[in-house]
Amino acid sequence: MKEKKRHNVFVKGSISPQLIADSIAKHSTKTTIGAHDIFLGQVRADVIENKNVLAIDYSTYEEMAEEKFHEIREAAFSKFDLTCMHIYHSIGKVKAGEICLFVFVSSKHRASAFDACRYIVEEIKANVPIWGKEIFEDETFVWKENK
Amino acid sequence: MKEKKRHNVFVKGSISPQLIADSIAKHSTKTTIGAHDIFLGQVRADVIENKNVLAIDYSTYEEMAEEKFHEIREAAFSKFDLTCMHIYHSIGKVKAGEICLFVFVSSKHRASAFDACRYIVEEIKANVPIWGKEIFEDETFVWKENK
Amino acid sequence: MLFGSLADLAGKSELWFSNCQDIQSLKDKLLNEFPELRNSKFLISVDKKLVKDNHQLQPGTEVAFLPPFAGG
Amino acid sequence: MLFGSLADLAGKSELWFSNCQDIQSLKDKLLNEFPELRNSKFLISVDKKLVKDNHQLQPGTEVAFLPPFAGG
Repeated sequence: MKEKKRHNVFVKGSISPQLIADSIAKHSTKTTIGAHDIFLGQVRADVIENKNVLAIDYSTYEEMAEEKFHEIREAAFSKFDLTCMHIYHSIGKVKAGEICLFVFVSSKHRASAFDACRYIVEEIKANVPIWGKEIFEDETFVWKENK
Repeated sequence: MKEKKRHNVFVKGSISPQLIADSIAKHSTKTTIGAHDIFLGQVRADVIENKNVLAIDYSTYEEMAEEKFHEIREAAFSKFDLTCMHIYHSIGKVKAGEICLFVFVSSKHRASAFDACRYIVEEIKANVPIWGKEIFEDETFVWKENK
Repeated sequence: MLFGSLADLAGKSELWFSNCQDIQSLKDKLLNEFPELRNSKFLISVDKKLVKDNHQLQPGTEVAFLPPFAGG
Repeated sequence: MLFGSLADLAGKSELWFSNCQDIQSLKDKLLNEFPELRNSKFLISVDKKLVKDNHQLQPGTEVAFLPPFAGG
């Protein structure tokens, strides 16, 4: 429980490049790490029925999402040889071009970092209860659905 | 040639988290991007025959390395559906815990970014003429060899 | 509890139903009250775990209707 | 040209040899002058492309001896 509280997955609004830089910098004391793999999800200005997506408004079922993130984290540590791992996901409005997901995996050698990062991203997309409203210029919206 | 000159792969010394943050921030105007995959190589404080690695001193055969980087770049763009791609590699001394390689791949959907980033890292490790002297506390060293 | 597009369509996100022995009967009551949800895809969770229609319910249990996920 | 550990062992990184028709004869001359390189693994490039031992050489060609790579 301590471990979970220490690091909250959900971030209000977009994830800033500065948060990413700070996370990377913090790992310079962990000198058994040889490889980091970072996945960033960025909101696309998709065109849907001739209208441009301006932003996505994310919502979640927080208690269930936190349990799922915890399960994914545990599974990743048991499947792969990792030194550490961090996940951040936006909640609320994120504009097109901004970052909404930040998965950061570190390991001694590159294969585990690559395998784990991809596994985690696929798990999040498939199994974490997060929803996104794609908002257009005219303030109408559609609900996004992951593939 | 213009394309190659615009962006020099080699960076003197370590790659700073700030350079990584700045690279990420620059992509916010590219709103067709949905996924970024970033690989970072970090110098490990390995213990070799009871001595700690303090730093790696990288050297290269620059003209050949630049040709190889160019070939890797072209191959990645032809194999994968990418929006953009950047590679930075350190030259000279990089201390344990610091970043020596930064591969940054962006695409519309996540699969291409993951596939391409891994491909590029493996190609760099196998085919780019870069050498690294692992320097110990007592100033002795060994030459590193990629697996 | 209703989330995402389901909450939008129903106009509310929390509802109380009594006398539901299992998920199927709860689902019938929900779709009866909000016919606009009939064309929606969703999964169902009980106490934050995904379940099937025939899952038994106790009074006071938290049931959530979850439309397709869109995280990341 | 010698790089990495090879330059260290030979104590120099640039060398000129005359009368080398192919890579094999150049390699023989190099290892003769620097026997300390005999236990080293290396690849050979001509004009920045990797080649085999029997590759023919022209006078003035840039040949490089490349120990195992360690990039990244």
